[in-house]
Amino acid sequence: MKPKLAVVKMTGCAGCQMEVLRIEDKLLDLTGAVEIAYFYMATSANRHGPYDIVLVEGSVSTPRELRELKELRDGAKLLIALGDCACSGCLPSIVNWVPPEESAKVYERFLEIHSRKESFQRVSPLSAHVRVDLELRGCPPNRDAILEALKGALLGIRPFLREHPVCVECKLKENACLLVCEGRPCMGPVTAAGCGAACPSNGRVCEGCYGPMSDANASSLAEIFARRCGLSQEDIVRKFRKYAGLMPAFSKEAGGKI
Amino acid sequence: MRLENPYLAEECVIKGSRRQTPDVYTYAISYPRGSRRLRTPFMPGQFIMISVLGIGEAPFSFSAWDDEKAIFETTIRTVGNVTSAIMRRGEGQRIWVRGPYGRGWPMEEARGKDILIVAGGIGMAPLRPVIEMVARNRRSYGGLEILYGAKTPEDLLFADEFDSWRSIPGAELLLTVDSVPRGTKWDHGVGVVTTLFDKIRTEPNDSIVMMCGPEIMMKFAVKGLLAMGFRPEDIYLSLERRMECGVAQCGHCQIGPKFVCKDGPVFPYSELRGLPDLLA
Amino acid sequence: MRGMVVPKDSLGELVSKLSDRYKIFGPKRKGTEWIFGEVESADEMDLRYSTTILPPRKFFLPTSERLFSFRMDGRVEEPEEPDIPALIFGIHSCDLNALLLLDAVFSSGQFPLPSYVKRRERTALVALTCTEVGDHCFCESMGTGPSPAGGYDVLLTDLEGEYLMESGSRRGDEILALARGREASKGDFDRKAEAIERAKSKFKRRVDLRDIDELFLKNLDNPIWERLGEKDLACGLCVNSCPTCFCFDVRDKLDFPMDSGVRYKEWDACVLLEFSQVALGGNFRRDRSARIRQFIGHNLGWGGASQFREFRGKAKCVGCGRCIRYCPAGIDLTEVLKELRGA
Amino acid sequence: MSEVMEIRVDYVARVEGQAEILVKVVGDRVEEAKLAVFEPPRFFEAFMVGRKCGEAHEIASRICGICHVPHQVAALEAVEDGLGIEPDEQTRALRKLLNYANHISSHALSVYFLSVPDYFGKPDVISMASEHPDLVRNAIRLKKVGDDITERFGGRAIHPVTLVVNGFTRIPTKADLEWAKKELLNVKGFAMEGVDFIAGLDVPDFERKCEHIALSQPDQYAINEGRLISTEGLDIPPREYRDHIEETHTDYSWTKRSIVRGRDSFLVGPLARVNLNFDRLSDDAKEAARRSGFKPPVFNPFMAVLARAIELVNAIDDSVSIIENLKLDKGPVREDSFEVKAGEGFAIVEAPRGILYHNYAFDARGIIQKADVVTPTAHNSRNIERDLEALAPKLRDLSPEEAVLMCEMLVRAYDPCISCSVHLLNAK
Ligand SMILES: Cc1cc2nc3c(=O)[nH]c(=O)nc-3n(C[C@H](O)[C@H](O)[C@H](O)COP(=O)(O)OP(=O)(O)OC[C@H]3O[C@@H](n4cnc5c(N)ncnc54)[C@H](O)[C@@H]3O)c2cc1C
Ligand code: SF4
Ligand code: SF4
Ligand code: SF4
Repeated sequence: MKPKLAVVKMTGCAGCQMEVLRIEDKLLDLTGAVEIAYFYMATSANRHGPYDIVLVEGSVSTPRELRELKELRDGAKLLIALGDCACSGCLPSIVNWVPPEESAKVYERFLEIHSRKESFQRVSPLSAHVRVDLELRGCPPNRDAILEALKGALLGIRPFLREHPVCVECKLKENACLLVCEGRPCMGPVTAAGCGAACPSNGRVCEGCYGPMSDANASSLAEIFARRCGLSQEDIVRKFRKYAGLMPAFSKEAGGKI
Repeated sequence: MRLENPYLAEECVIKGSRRQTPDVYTYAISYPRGSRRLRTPFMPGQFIMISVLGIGEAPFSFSAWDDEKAIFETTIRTVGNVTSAIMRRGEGQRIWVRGPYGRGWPMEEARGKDILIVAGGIGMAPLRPVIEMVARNRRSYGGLEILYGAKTPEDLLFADEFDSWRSIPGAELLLTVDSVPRGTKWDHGVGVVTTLFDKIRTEPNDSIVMMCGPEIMMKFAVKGLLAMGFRPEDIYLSLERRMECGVAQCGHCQIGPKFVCKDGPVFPYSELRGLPDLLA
Repeated sequence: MRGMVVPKDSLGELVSKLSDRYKIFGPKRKGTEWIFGEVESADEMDLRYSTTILPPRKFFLPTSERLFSFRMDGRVEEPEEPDIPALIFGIHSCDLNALLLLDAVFSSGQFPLPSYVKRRERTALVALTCTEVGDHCFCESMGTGPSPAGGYDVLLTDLEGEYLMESGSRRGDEILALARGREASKGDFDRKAEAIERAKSKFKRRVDLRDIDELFLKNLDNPIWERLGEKDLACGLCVNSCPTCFCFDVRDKLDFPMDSGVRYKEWDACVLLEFSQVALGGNFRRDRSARIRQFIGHNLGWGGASQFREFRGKAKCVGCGRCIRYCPAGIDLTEVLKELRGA
Repeated sequence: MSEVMEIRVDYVARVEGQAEILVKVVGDRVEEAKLAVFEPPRFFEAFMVGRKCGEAHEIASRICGICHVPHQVAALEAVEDGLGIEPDEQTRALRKLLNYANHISSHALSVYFLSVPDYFGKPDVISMASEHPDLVRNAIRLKKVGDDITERFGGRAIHPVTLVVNGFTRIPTKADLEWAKKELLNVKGFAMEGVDFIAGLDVPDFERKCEHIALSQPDQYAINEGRLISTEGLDIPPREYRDHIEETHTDYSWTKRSIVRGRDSFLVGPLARVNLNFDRLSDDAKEAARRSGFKPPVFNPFMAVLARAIELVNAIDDSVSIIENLKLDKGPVREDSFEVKAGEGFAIVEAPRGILYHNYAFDARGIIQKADVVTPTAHNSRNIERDLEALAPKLRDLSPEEAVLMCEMLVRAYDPCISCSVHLLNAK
């Protein structure tokens, strides 16, 4: 029997699911190997769980999602965090540093709505609540990595994902280093690869959207930002409190735990 | 001249597997008779690269072989991608093999000398052919003393062969485990392998030590043996390092100027002393 | 010794003649830096370049390279022969010597790598004597420059207004035959020697290699490694830009729908955490300090050169200075060496 | 005795995001007609405060993984407006090209992946593949062209990276442009046939007159710039948006809902755009529209699917003409190569689903003090309910399944983008 695949959305922008749809040319091959049992954005034929392979996009930000996540985990052979929101909270994790009163102002009658639709006004990665078998980083993760993860799931192996820094891919593309040659504050040295050094290859500093690499030396880079790129302390905090400020490897430079 | 691609492996067939411990199996693998490279004589302590196409490749030692039947055995602990893919492949299925590579145990140097074997856990696998070679060529070697330790009695490899090892003339087998689960019968030592050291009868002069196990175990064992008077050049260790090529190109297994794949995996301690990233 | 002297402005003509036979690669501008890239004419090249981002090893050991492809039924197919003959124009002495070290790893010994051997055979090398010296260069100390002693097909030396062209091989003779110029005289070789001497006087960095292997092995526990480990970003810029670093990974990749795939190799770097990782998370160089020690130690000390007996250089490092130029953390192996010597 | 009909769709499939539909008709009276969004809010406007204005577009991009480009363009234009930067022709042309690429990808997805399966009684596009292989293959190709252009010009297909304040960090090469033109022309034929194909579908017969609002420019089809106009005579520049359009809350939905001050809810998106800017469509798009019998103004919301098909043709044509007129004489800029100063800026951009409003105020260091974003789905959400209300009485004649499907089809015709809609801030 084909393993059942579910693509589930929590608090996120659907970009990761769009990236899943971007494996379109392999999608038909994929349906030969797995049964797409749940994928609300793409189909109205959605079956009840449990599912074997679960891809979860988005972070956890409501009690309803937390309940759903635990249920999915219980039934899943493989729970894969799809993208930064699920792995680290992504950009919306910045809200965790905003006092709840401030974010409540977004809704005039917040409490009234709250009684029916609850929100933690905080986001947290899946791993804060359940065991996650594989994390596909990136905002969004590259479709190749998604395919590798699915192949790995079918073969019963751990796929090769690039946990080394963006600089490796950047150098293999023979880019002139923006940090060293131009003194620009590039997050490449502390950011996990996988994007193919998308930003530096396009003349732009890495903003860190793949989160910390396996051995991120955030304090050294922060020091380089201050010394070589002339960044203020506030700017440095903003750099690290961005896609993955909640991650332990960045939390000090992101202005401390919250 | 057409150069041979050293990374091309030969197709071999799994003939059978025996369970050693809950996560270790010994596989009998037959190689093609007309094999290009696999027919080169194997030496105990050498290794081969085994791969499952589409999954990857990894280094493993021989634990036995039979040139007549064109079969060898390898004893593998299931720990990751390649090893679990091998485990999932049943009898009659294909795997890909290249080698043998590296410098094995000093069987020549050991001729006429006493042999002391010190093994920990899966480290017994590359030492098993030494025992067999001594048994087959009994008169070429002196005494044979085997010290073997594992986590629990269940984790000892080749337990079904212990009696035949003991029956090798002049051979001694001393066992120890870190702990014994309740209800298990066990009349041997309890403690790390070095706790067996005061029972060693092998004299430091005119003997060769062959050791394989976790690096931390080897560190303390070497210390103990040196203190007992064994000479650094007589203590041989088999090292494990990350290997991607097996042919001294990928660089992963380097220890200072040494390539474990080419200069080892077996080294006399005298060659290793003072090198970086060793004996954790 | 055979040599010719050609006017500088005849280079364009030579390159265009050569391009009939060879695919030509030369130093080109990329932003503030340079790369070796394909060129159609001489004026695309900048022969006054300092160093390229990636060293010429990228031509012989591509960043990612297929070892073979396979089908799940066991059929295996080797990659085709490497492409048409190539010529690398303007390779510096350090980079040329680096290729000689790589030869010792990949084309001699028990298991030569066929793709490497073929690419080396088919690629002509037109080397360049360095008459200018970069801020980070120290090839002189390493015995690898500023002018190569051999290993080239043709060696160009800038004699202001003209080039001295020397041949170092049969292929070099053929290339010289295409050039328009005059036979070189003793005076021309003297001018070359002077140019080299002038260049030598310009080095800002020198390293002292006496008893270098012992020095490193004696200093495995020197606190400097801890300190470097704190600064080190483990970003791999040093290794990936190094002309002699040769480490790689081997991986399998299956195509969907998983009935065929490739086994390929890709550059790897000892300063990365994953490099020494083994099953169940074991790692022989978990700390950055151990990894930066490996990089510097392997390049300067503990027998980086003696590992490959065929290689006659003084160390694995050829003194091109790329790892210094590109390190965001400012780690400088020449300074480390000085510190180890207590200077 | 009055008959009660209730429709509950507790998770609408084949739309972006999480929403439910609740309809209740008692006798002749529609008691409830709700689109309730349970997609959690993400408080973008709250956490954008304190960030640098040069980051606004990068952050805004994450409001929506489908219409990331228009979010980026709107944020960039608003920030530039506040900084007093007037971007050059080339930058504006490239942004328009990228926004069109986004429309192509999003429309192809909406029309063929999300809406069309309903007309064939299928749950999704994949299950249509065996019976309609060419249609599915072509639809995938069409979507891919949009994604691929974004990837090649933007550095990444989703959340592209080359767009920055006052320019691009990478300028496409001539070869990129030629490639893009070829790709676009490759799918032109299918886009044209697509109009006929959609026109041939059995679209529900339903009409409800309401105000349609879109951007408009005199000389071109407006998607990135222009004035806001409507079928009821609205005609304002972006900075006057808040004077005319207000938002309200409900207790059952995370999405805020817009109305024109003093009037009612309104419709934005492809139907509004084609209705209001019909004359500025490309010749082929106009021709295809006429052939399909589309006579503006059309007030059947289900016809938005056809409007999308028409816009696909226009997007391809207009993109090609942008490419042909691009001179590429301006080089790349860095992400931080502009001078900051205090200011406030406004912008309105047409996302595939309709107008998108961005407004930022920042201090002298360029740190954002206020952010206000209103998305197409927020604009449409009240109107969807008004349509449901009008549709509800007709549903009684249908079987329960058909009635549910009809509601879902209506919602899908709006192609709501729900993630977008749930982080609204009333600027105060
Ligand atoms: C000379 C030598 C002899 C060995 N002999 C045996 C043996 O007889 N029996 C046995 O069970 N194990 C042996 N090992 C260890 C065995 O190689 C690893 O357990 C195996 O590589 C794990 O591979 P995996 O794919 O299952 O693990 P994963 O963790 O999935 O590893 C993936 C890849 O990492 C590399 N890798 C991981 N661990 C190691 C390692 N320890 N050594 C080298 N490369 C590694 C391999 O390239 C492997 O393909 C030996 C290792 C060496 C170096
Ligand atoms: S990780 Fe990025 S692309 Fe994925 S849902 Fe989150 S914001 Fe969207
Ligand atoms: S540009 Fe950034 S990613 Fe690239 S090498 Fe430099 S620091 Fe690393
Ligand atoms: S370079 Fe950095 S910011 Fe850009 S895509 Fe890669 S990880 Fe993300």
